[in-house]
Amino acid sequence: MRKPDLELIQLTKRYGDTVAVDAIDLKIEAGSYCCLLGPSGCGKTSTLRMIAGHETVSGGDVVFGPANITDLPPAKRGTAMMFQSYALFPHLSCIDNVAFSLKMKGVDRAARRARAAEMLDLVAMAPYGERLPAQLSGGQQQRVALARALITEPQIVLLDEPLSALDPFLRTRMRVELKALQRRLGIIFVHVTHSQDEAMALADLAVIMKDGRIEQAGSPRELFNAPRTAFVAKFIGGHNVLQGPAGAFAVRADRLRLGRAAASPSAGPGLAAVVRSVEYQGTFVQLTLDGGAGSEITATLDEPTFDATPFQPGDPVAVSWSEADVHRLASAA
Amino acid sequence: MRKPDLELIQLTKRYGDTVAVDAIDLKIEAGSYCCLLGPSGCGKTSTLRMIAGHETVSGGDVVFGPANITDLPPAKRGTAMMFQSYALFPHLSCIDNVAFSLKMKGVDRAARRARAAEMLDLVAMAPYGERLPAQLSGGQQQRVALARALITEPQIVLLDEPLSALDPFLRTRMRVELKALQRRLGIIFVHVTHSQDEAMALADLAVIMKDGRIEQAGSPRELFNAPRTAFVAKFIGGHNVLQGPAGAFAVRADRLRLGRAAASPSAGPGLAAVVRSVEYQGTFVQLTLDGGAGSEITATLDEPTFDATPFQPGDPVAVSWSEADVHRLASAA
Amino acid sequence: MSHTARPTDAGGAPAAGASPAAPLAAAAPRAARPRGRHGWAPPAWLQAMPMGLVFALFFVLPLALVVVVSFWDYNDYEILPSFTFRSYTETFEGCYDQLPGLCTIFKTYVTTAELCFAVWAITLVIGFTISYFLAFHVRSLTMQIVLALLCTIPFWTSNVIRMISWIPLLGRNGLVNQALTHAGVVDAPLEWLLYSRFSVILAFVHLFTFFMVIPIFNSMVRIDRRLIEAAYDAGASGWQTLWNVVVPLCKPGIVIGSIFVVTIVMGDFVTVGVMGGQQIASAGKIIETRLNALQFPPAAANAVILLAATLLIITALTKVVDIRKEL
Amino acid sequence: MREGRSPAFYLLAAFFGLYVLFLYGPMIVIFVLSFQGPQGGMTFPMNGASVHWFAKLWEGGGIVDIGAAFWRSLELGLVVTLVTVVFSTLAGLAYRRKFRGQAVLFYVAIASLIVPSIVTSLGIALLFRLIDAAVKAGPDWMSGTYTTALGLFTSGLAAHLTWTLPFGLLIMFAIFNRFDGRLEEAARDLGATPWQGFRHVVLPLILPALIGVALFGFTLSWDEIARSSQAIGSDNTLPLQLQALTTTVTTPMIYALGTTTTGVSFVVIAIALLGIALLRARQKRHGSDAGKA
Amino acid sequence: SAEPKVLRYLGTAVNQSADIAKKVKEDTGITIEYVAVTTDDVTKRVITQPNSYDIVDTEYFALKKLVPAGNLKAMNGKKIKEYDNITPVITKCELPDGTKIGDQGTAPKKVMFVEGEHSTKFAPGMTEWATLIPTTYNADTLGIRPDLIKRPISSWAELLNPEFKGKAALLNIPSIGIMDAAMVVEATGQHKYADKGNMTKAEIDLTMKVLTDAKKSGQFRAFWKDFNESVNLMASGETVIQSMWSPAVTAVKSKGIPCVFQPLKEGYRSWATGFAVSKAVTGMKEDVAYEFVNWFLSGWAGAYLNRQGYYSAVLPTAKAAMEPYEWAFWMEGKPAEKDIHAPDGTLLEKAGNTRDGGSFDQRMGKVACWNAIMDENDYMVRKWNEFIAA
Ligand SMILES: Nc1ncnc2c1ncn2[C@@H]1O[C@H](COP(=O)(O)OP(=O)(O)OP(=O)(O)O)[C@@H](O)[C@H]1O
Ligand SMILES: Nc1ncnc2c1ncn2[C@@H]1O[C@H](COP(=O)(O)OP(=O)(O)OP(=O)(O)O)[C@@H](O)[C@H]1O
Ligand SMILES: [Mg+2]
Ligand SMILES: [Mg+2]
Repeated sequence: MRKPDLELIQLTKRYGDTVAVDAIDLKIEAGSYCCLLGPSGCGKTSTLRMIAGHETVSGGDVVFGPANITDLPPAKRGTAMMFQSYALFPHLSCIDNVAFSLKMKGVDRAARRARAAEMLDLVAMAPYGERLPAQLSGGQQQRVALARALITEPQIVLLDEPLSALDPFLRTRMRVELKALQRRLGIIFVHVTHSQDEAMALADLAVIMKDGRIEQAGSPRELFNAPRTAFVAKFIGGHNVLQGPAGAFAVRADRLRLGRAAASPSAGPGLAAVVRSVEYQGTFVQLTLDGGAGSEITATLDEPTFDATPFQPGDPVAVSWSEADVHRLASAA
Repeated sequence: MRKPDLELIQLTKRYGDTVAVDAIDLKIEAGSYCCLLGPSGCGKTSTLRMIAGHETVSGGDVVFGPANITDLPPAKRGTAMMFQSYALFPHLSCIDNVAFSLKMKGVDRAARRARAAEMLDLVAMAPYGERLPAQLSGGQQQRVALARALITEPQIVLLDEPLSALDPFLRTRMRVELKALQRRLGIIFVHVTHSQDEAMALADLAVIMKDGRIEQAGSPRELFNAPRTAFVAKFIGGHNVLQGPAGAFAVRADRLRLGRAAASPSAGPGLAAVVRSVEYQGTFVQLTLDGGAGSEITATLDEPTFDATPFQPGDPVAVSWSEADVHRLASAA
Repeated sequence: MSHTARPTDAGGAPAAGASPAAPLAAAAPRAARPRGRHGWAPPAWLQAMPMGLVFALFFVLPLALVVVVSFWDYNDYEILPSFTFRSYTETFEGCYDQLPGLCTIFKTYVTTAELCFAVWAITLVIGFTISYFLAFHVRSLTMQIVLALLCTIPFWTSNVIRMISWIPLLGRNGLVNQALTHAGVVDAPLEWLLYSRFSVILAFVHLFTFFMVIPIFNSMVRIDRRLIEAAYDAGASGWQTLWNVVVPLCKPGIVIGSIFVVTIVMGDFVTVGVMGGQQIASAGKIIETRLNALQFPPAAANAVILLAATLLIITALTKVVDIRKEL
Repeated sequence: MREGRSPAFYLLAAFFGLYVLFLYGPMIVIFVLSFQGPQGGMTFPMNGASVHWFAKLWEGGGIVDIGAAFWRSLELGLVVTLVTVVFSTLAGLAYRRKFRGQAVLFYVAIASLIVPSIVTSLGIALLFRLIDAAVKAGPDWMSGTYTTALGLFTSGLAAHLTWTLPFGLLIMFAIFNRFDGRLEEAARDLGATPWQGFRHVVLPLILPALIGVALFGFTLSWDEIARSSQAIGSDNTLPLQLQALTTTVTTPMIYALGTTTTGVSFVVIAIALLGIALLRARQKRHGSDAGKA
Repeated sequence: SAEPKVLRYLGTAVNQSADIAKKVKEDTGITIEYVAVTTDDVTKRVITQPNSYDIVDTEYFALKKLVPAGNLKAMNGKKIKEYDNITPVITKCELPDGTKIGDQGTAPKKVMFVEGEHSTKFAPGMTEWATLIPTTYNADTLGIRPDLIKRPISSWAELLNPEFKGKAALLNIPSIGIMDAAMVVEATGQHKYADKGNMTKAEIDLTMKVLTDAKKSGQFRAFWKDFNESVNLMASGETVIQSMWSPAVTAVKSKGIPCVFQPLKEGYRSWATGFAVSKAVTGMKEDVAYEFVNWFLSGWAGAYLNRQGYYSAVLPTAKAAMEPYEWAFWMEGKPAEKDIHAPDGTLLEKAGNTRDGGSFDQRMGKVACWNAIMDENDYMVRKWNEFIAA
């Protein structure tokens, strides 16, 4: 039998006057990895909490396969959630925190501890099993929370910024583990993140939210190559949104060419700007340019190119791009 | 008069048997921006808390200019800290949280609220001034905590992962604001982060910690170009640590050349590997390679290069690099 | 704040049939949606039921009898079941005529209120300080329990016996007076140590400080230490932290402790009687005198008046802090 | 800061010490005076020192039955404690949500504190009189040997509960104040039933406070006089018995009794603490399983 | 017998003695279960919990309240062996030799008899239905500390003498306290009452004013209510003059503290207590109750009470149970031939001493009034609250 899809229908959450989630429609196919992205306060956590059943729904439905689960209690939904604030049980050691759901199922002590130890190992927390949460660092707590959510073998895993407090090493490693786990279990993961990297790496479906609404949903590559709005273009990163005669359009930051303003104008369209800041980023250098009238342009140069003409803040600069790199946008942000 | 430097001398923190911070020595010059990096649990928060005076010191000293401040109460140190867990006052609205320290100084209501409103504006939280912390999203809380720490105009600002819960937009923006603020005030910022980007962009002094010890400290560029140990090379990212006959050495991921294994071997040293995964990263593609014997190699290719020879997981691949890109390491991690 | 304490979302059940995509046959009809997401847990009213029943049977019902009796007439030796305001009018007799002088009942309530206020203020300060010590300076739970026990044990020696021992302690020839005269602080024994307002307040403080400590301590231990650190960090002095962070966060505890102390002192007559040498009037004492004279209706009426007066104070207190909303 | 205690600690500790001294002031007087000589009175000065009054107490010479009353009070106290803790916890949980009659129950609880105990007591007595009358008017098999429904565990228990429950409820408010509801959400999410969530998450977290409520409830019941006086039936509780006793005993024997009860309390507490300590030590040796059923 | 003979005995602890219970058990097999409560609670329990006791030991003056409440049932004189030998002090308010004594207040004779078993109306003269079978009675006066006063005291007026400011005490039962005050008022010649135990409203106002003035000027150290309080106040030196019970004075003296039960020229304020049966007592239980009362009047208990300084209700039986030297000391006012001991063995008086107040006749003959509940009781209680609030 085909596994069930998760569908949000006109899902809405209001806190008093604040509309946190505004009638969103979303279909997440069975067995896919969905990443929710969006600026702080756009309603990601609220959406997740409504799917998990921890927040009352102000309107709309959550449908899982054939069943409307909008009104089911959290334990009956087959969801497992990792909380943004971790919500570790302060009186239980790490291993007992992780083993909690197995204990609730009546799994005997030895078995559940063995299983929990495995999970802790997965998140590189094996040596800390007997510690209380208060005795852990922020990142360590986050990993325990992650392990606790994953042990339940649910039908939907909901992760609220599961890797934000981890160092890049660990983050990459956990990312791989998460993806592998999701593939193995073949279940739905919904993962809130701020990192495009993460979304790019993990998502089958990336959803970009803004002000409680879904701005664009699609595969990461789709989003990157065809941002529908200026907001998406900006958010997904690596794009400059510029105003042309035919409306707004986007150009990727790594497709911009910079030249000394005094030099001859290069081929193709372009504009004049002033270097505002230069950020050294390891393998490349990122320049923020002032395009006049408050418009800001980001250009990414690789190191040799930059070293060839090392711009300084304040330098005037000629920006140009080729027509092939221009991408028209639906509406300006 | 020259502003004072901050110096940590043999600073140690033990929790029972755990040594969280192990006799570190560090000098942060007046007016400089210091970033602490390191894997989860390496002692960053503990170090920060000792500087702030929230954690008792198990050994060593904290010296600020001419004064040994090891035993001073927090309020007397001239430090302001932003907590990893935010520690917002749950009974106060955002604006009152931010205005708290001014209130303590006896600034009158109108004045302190005006100033707090400015700070909230700085972190893009102006519309939320009257909300209670419980009514905010994770990222919003983080921003309020940041604003609260910055309003005090202290002599040292301590920030514990101040931007981790923010979207990239906001993060970049806050980053710029932080740097500008620090420059303007000319005081010491100590900023814990997991993001090399952040450290690269902000730090005058980047400190990489591991297991309670300092692995390497220096300017970001120094660290990137001359990692002293394999750990630093790995941690700072963008490097592959390989084992040569003369010991370990590092090669930057973007300096690797990949070719079809069948094709003729390219110039310079190299090895054979198998593609394990391919991650699409927007402007570039990151490949994880299996170098045999469990060694893992990361290679970064730009899109056109990748599109020219689009490797699939499982493909055998010939890896090569030029001798000029090899960087010898002090010790293996 | 916990989510569970939030009111069930007001918009919880919109006219959802309107949802264009309520497509699935299996989807439960909206009308059947249980209110909130607690349908699965025992309903709240059921949890409150045992306590409610105890009160209904053994307090509300008897109280109703008392209220009824307060409107009955009585003569020298029996209650006459006929409706009258006599008990009330007699209680307030002269209150209007004697203005601006105070009639007995007003005088009594003024005395009671003064006692109440003094006891409240003192127990609050002491109770708060003790709680603060226990919550923030005693590090282990075991030690906290041991110290709490230390404070409880004196109360296990019957109050009856403890009351008697105030005479040898505070009396004319008591320990304190002897110590004071020996030390040359006073040349004649202090009379006001016993059978005075001082001794009444002293005994109340002795008895009821712990009633403050328990709720305040319980609110205090729940305060996240990081908040205190954050306050110090913001340059707050100890006092400022206390006033701006600790006090607001344990307000519910303070209010609850205050309710305990205020209500008990308002209704007390035993302590006021014994320690005041039976010479100090209090709202409770009026009732006691009436009861001992077996005049039930006026006693009942006075009880009703006391109830009303105290409820007024409590309502005002809970207006300041709604302890039920702060859960 | 170096590891160690702050000056505030010593200041507060001193304050606490003074408070304890104040608490124990009367106890100390009782203790000292219980060693009065045989000719000694109930006040200072000491007239010799002896254990005469303890001997007298031991003989039980002529005084009302303290022993039986002690056990009755203990039993009643324990039952009251148990019921108070259970009912208050339940109600405390209920108050974290909304239910009808919330405000009414709250004010009734407060009222139960306010109405002078003696009035409540009389009311309960009247109620039970009505019950008695009803039973007696009933068929023979019911009223045959019936005397009264009043008793230690009927009207007495009820009277004590109207006193301890309001305290229990209000302290529960303090306990659940800002209790992190996300922990319960997490438990539910991990498949815990409401009972399991309570048993394994909420209960362990509030347990120390519940011990406090229990202690408090017991103390209230143990020392209760006014409410018991009219509603206890023919079997007096200890304080009632003592009160009656004090009206007739005018010798330091009453102090000897006080000293003895305090001594017993201390011993009981010491044993309990020791037991807990031993249990903990054992648990540590055998590996802990926090939260195990 | 099949069922054990048990009686639940409600009263104050002062009147409940383990010795008596032991002796009853020996003599009759009846088990006495004492329900010991305070004075106030005795009356309250009679009213509110008639089912919680079988036999109650209470005071005559309370009967004006208790009898109309209908919770007691009158005792049949025919079943009381010594019914006719009950002292005329109680039944007729006269000494055995026929001398009339003061009957102001609620003299027992006014409330002792009713017309029938369940009647709630008092009969004017003797009938065969008694509300309360007397057990003991006495006459109260002022107790003083001669060592601290150092001068003779002979009048009730001294109670409010400013000389004793802050060192006087009053009984905190309004209806009795006011009578002590009335004794003072009469002694100082401010007013002559028709009946100190049944004042008019004007008389109440007057008396209360006297009391209030005294209170405001700090005359009183404290008011006492229980036996032990009165003893402690005197023994600790908190007060030097106060109205007292005779055994309380004895208790102070037994600690080696000088204390005198001072006869005064205006006379005594008297009181009496006795047994009543709850209306819930029927059948076998009732028989047991009668058996107990009969035993109580048969001598041993009377002697026991006499030895504590009370007077027993049936004097001839008590006399038979006492040593002649004891009788002579306690009842005839003669110097003690031998040391006088209390029932529990404590030494009360050395040989050669005489009892304060003299013989039975001298004492009871000088009774001025009886503890009472007035017709204007309600008014009086309100005034008392006013007095406390002043
Ligand atoms: N109260 C404590 N008791 C025992 N160990 C502790 C305590 N607090 C922290 N530790 C341990 O000390 C080490 C350092 O902790 P710290 O919080 O400084 O790490 P961190 O570098 O801030 O990590 P993260 O990036 O995850 O926040 C960790 O291994 C942690 O488990
Ligand atoms: N309890 C509440 N009362 C009122 N408003 C709330 C409450 N909780 C959240 N909000 C508001 O709802 C909006 C969405 O919040 P949500 O937590 O879903 O954001 P988010 O997308 O998770 O943000 P972040 O990335 O910062 O965690 C925010 O503007 C927030 O301020
Ligand atoms: Mg969120
Ligand atoms: Mg940290």
